[in-house]
Amino acid sequence: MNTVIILLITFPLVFLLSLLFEGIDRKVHARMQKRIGPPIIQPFYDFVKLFNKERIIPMTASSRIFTTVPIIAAAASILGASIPVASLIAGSNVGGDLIIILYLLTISPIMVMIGGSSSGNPYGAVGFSRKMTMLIAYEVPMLICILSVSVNYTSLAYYDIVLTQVKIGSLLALARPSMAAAAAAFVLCMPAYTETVPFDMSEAKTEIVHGSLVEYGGPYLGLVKLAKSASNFALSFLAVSLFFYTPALLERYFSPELGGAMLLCLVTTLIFMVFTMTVPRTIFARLKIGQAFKFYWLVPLTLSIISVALSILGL
Amino acid sequence: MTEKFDEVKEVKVDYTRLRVPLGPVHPALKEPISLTVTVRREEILDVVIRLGHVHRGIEALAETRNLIQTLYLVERICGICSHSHTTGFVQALEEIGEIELSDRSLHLRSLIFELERMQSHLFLIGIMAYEIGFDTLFMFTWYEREKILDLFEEITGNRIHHSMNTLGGVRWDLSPSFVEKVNCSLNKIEKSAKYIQEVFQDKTVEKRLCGVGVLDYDEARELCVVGPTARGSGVKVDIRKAYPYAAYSELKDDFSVVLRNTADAQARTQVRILELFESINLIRAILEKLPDGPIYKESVIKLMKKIPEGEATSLVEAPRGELLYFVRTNGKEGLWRLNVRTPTIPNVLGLKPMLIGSEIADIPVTVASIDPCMACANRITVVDQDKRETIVTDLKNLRNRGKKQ
Amino acid sequence: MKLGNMLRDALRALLHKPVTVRYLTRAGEMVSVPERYRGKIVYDKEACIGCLLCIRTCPSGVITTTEEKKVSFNISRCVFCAQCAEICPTDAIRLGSDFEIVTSEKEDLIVQ
Amino acid sequence: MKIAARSRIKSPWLFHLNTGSCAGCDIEIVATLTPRYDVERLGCILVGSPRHADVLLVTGPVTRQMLPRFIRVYEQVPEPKVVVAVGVCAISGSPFVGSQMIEGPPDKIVPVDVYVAGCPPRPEAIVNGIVTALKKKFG
Ligand code: SF4
Ligand code: SF4
Ligand code: SF4
Ligand code: SF4
Ligand code: SF4
Ligand code: SF4
Ligand code: SF4
Ligand code: SF4
Repeated sequence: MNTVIILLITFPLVFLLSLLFEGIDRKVHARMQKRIGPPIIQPFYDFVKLFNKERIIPMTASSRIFTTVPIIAAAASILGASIPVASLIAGSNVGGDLIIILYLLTISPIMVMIGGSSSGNPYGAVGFSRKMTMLIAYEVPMLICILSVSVNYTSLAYYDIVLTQVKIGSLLALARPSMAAAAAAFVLCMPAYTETVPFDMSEAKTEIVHGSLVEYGGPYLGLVKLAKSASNFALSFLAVSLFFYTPALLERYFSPELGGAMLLCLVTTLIFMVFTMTVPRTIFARLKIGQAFKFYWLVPLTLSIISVALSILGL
Repeated sequence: MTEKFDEVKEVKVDYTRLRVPLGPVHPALKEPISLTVTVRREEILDVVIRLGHVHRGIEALAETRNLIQTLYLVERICGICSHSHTTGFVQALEEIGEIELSDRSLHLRSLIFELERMQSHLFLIGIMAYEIGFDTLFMFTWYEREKILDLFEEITGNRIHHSMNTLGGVRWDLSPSFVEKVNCSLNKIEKSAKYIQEVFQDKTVEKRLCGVGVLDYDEARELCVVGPTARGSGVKVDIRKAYPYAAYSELKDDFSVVLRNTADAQARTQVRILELFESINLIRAILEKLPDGPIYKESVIKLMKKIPEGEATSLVEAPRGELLYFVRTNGKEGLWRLNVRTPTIPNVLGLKPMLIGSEIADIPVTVASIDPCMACANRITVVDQDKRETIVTDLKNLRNRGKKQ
Repeated sequence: MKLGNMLRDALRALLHKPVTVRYLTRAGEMVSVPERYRGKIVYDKEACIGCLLCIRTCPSGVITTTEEKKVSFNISRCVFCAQCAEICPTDAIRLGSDFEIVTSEKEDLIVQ
Repeated sequence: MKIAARSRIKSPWLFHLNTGSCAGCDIEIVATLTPRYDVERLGCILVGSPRHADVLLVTGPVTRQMLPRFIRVYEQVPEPKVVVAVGVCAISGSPFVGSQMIEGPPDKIVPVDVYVAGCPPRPEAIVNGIVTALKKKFG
């Protein structure tokens, strides 16, 4: 029962944190473009406003699917983000392992995809096919690199892997070449997971008018956006705690069970997110779907396979 | 709760062959144009282009106004090359009325012309960046563009509609302190133009532009495309060289025609970027040579009275290519007929061969690369379309409307 | 490397002050309007001699006569070309520097 | 419902509709996004679908071709919505008044909250117009 309570606490926490992180992301993005940018709490305003808007369900849409899908997407993403956060707070494994987290995070793009195509808008259909392609492109390397981690540490439990870093007193990504490759593959998959430039072709505004989101408005759009920022946060957090768990480095001075560890982890997540999501989104152009696909099968996939091979060799 | 959605309903959602209506309201197209694109997955099978959403009946309106009113009306054919339109128009009038212009006013006309060309090219380069999802570059180029708009605002008093031309000259003079300012801004703009040129050679940018929207030399010749679109396909057309107007006959050694042979979106963008440098050179030359003298003749009312019945055509090289004005005056301060052939019309024709066979992701880039600003193109194309419509449907309605106004 | 340039510039922009003019969000920060700017019309009724030249040249029918042989301007139709100011023999019309012509009532847009 | 009203003022999403303008006003609207003016500091973003929008920026005198589309886009914007007419074309149709092809001005067709005069208005004036409209509607 304890785990349920912790999850209940982390749920709103994750909700707030992911919106806050999105605000910071937008601010930094604007500053890199020489602009002032929106206030950091802008995502909260957006969310509240969207919830107070009219609910429109297009006539062409199948309304039941159209309306339930955003709720599932948001819930799954937040839950996916809550599990690692809750595990760190509780200091034990809360609800399952890495595969479950990844599975939860994959639900949200699939749901949005279904919702978009149920809207009956042709742009939604194009968005569907693009998202499908991308899903295949990044899901495979992502899973393989998780596999590589599990081969190495013979565990898929999230908290065990985090603790390993404390035990060896080093960051996982630096511990072995196999893990470095896994970390690189994971990081490269992140922008595609959350559909940010240069891999946002499934929601490209100038090409297919936000793709799957084209018919969504009001609260539904708010939920979809929330799902997106939650998985954004979840992935950064996951990447940081799995591969770059900074408290491990300070373990000598600092007990990792402290709330301080959590804070440290969040700060690293923030910096990490800025460098892996915000900066690429600022300095790259959007790729075409074919180019992105090729990229994913060429670089992250190779990296993840190398990583598995190395971990089997024990490197 | 429910919603009218008549047009999309008729689209059959079918995953192998899908008709995607693009526009008239579409975020990639700042102005209305309607492309109905038939696609199979991502590949484009067919394109139907439909224009006319911005048809405002300017040519007919011009026939009801006097010459000086028409001057400001043609300026509002379009906001991006307003100076080209007024130049085309007053040149035709000046030919009919045999009005001689002072050298200074001709030079000032060319000066604004080149500033406008730079403004327009920077505008398009920014839009290209925006289409490929490169927001930062869009922000940077448009920030540079503000510098030119500031110059416009200081010299003429408005950022977009400069109203620089008037019958028999120009309206605002350039004091030495302005010359200084223009020079100063030019240096800054040159620096950033170099920077933009570098960024456009970047790998991710090139990936999106190279080989996209190819219009080869023969097709370009056949479709009579003009301006940077033609020059990107290696066709050497430039009215400034071929039929010099304003001060260009004196400046013809100060610039060269930029040509590219790859004929894709990247070539067209390159042409525009390089033309920025040509324009900078031209402006420097103009400022150096700027002769003294008056900037306009006499009151426009007097001049307007002097213009006899007659007709003339004039050609100018607008930022997007050849712009033709045909003017027939009625000798009573008004017009019998005004006809404009704008660069976007021939260029839009080039879209179809460019688009067929490419991907959905390429549509915005290709469309943007010919720089279609529909404001002017819409007037002419709709003529026939409109006649068809009116004859079939509501001629009576049209007449009634005419009476009402 | 060109991408390096972009990265460098983006990071440099992060450290520098943004170029945005905080118009409306910071009191007192205004944008400058150049001397020749063609803004809202300023009409000097005293100077007007009622020659109606301005009406003849105005491209969009902004100007109408009033009972007292003067003119009145309906800014909601004005394209700010300054032709009226140019033609007026007594300089009774001037295009001022007011560019914030924002209103919810069209009646506010009449200058007499 | 103070929070709701405040968040509406703080997060206006713009949809820009050209109903036959000369592009002058349109490029000035796009210019408001650029670093010099940066409407995003007021929470505005330019969205691509009218379903996401709160503020409809109308430019141009509404040509006959655009009339049905204009109405449709207006209907697609979910309530509560604000309409801002940008440019004199969108206020009175000038300088195209008298043309047979003009069905506007927009306020003949839909209720307009705020008019921004200018040909084109400076970007600052457009920003000012958006802010005024929001204050009027929700403030
Ligand atoms: S296209 Fe038709 S309505 Fe428009 S100006 Fe020409 S003749 Fe008149
Ligand atoms: S109609 Fe005009 S543009 Fe077309 S081919 Fe003939 S001359 Fe060229
Ligand atoms: S006026 Fe029209 S029909 Fe005649 S040659 Fe030119 S384009 Fe062809
Ligand atoms: S070519 Fe484009 S910019 Fe030039 S007048 Fe036509 S619409 Fe305007
Ligand atoms: S051919 Fe077309 S453009 Fe020429 S007069 Fe007839 S309707 Fe007008
Ligand atoms: S500025 Fe131009 S449009 Fe305005 S009143 Fe004067 S002449 Fe008319
Ligand atoms: S031109 Fe000047 S003097 Fe004559 S009516 Fe107009 S404002 Fe009065
Ligand atoms: S108000 Fe002026 S700039 Fe704006 S669309 Fe109308 S004519 Fe063009």
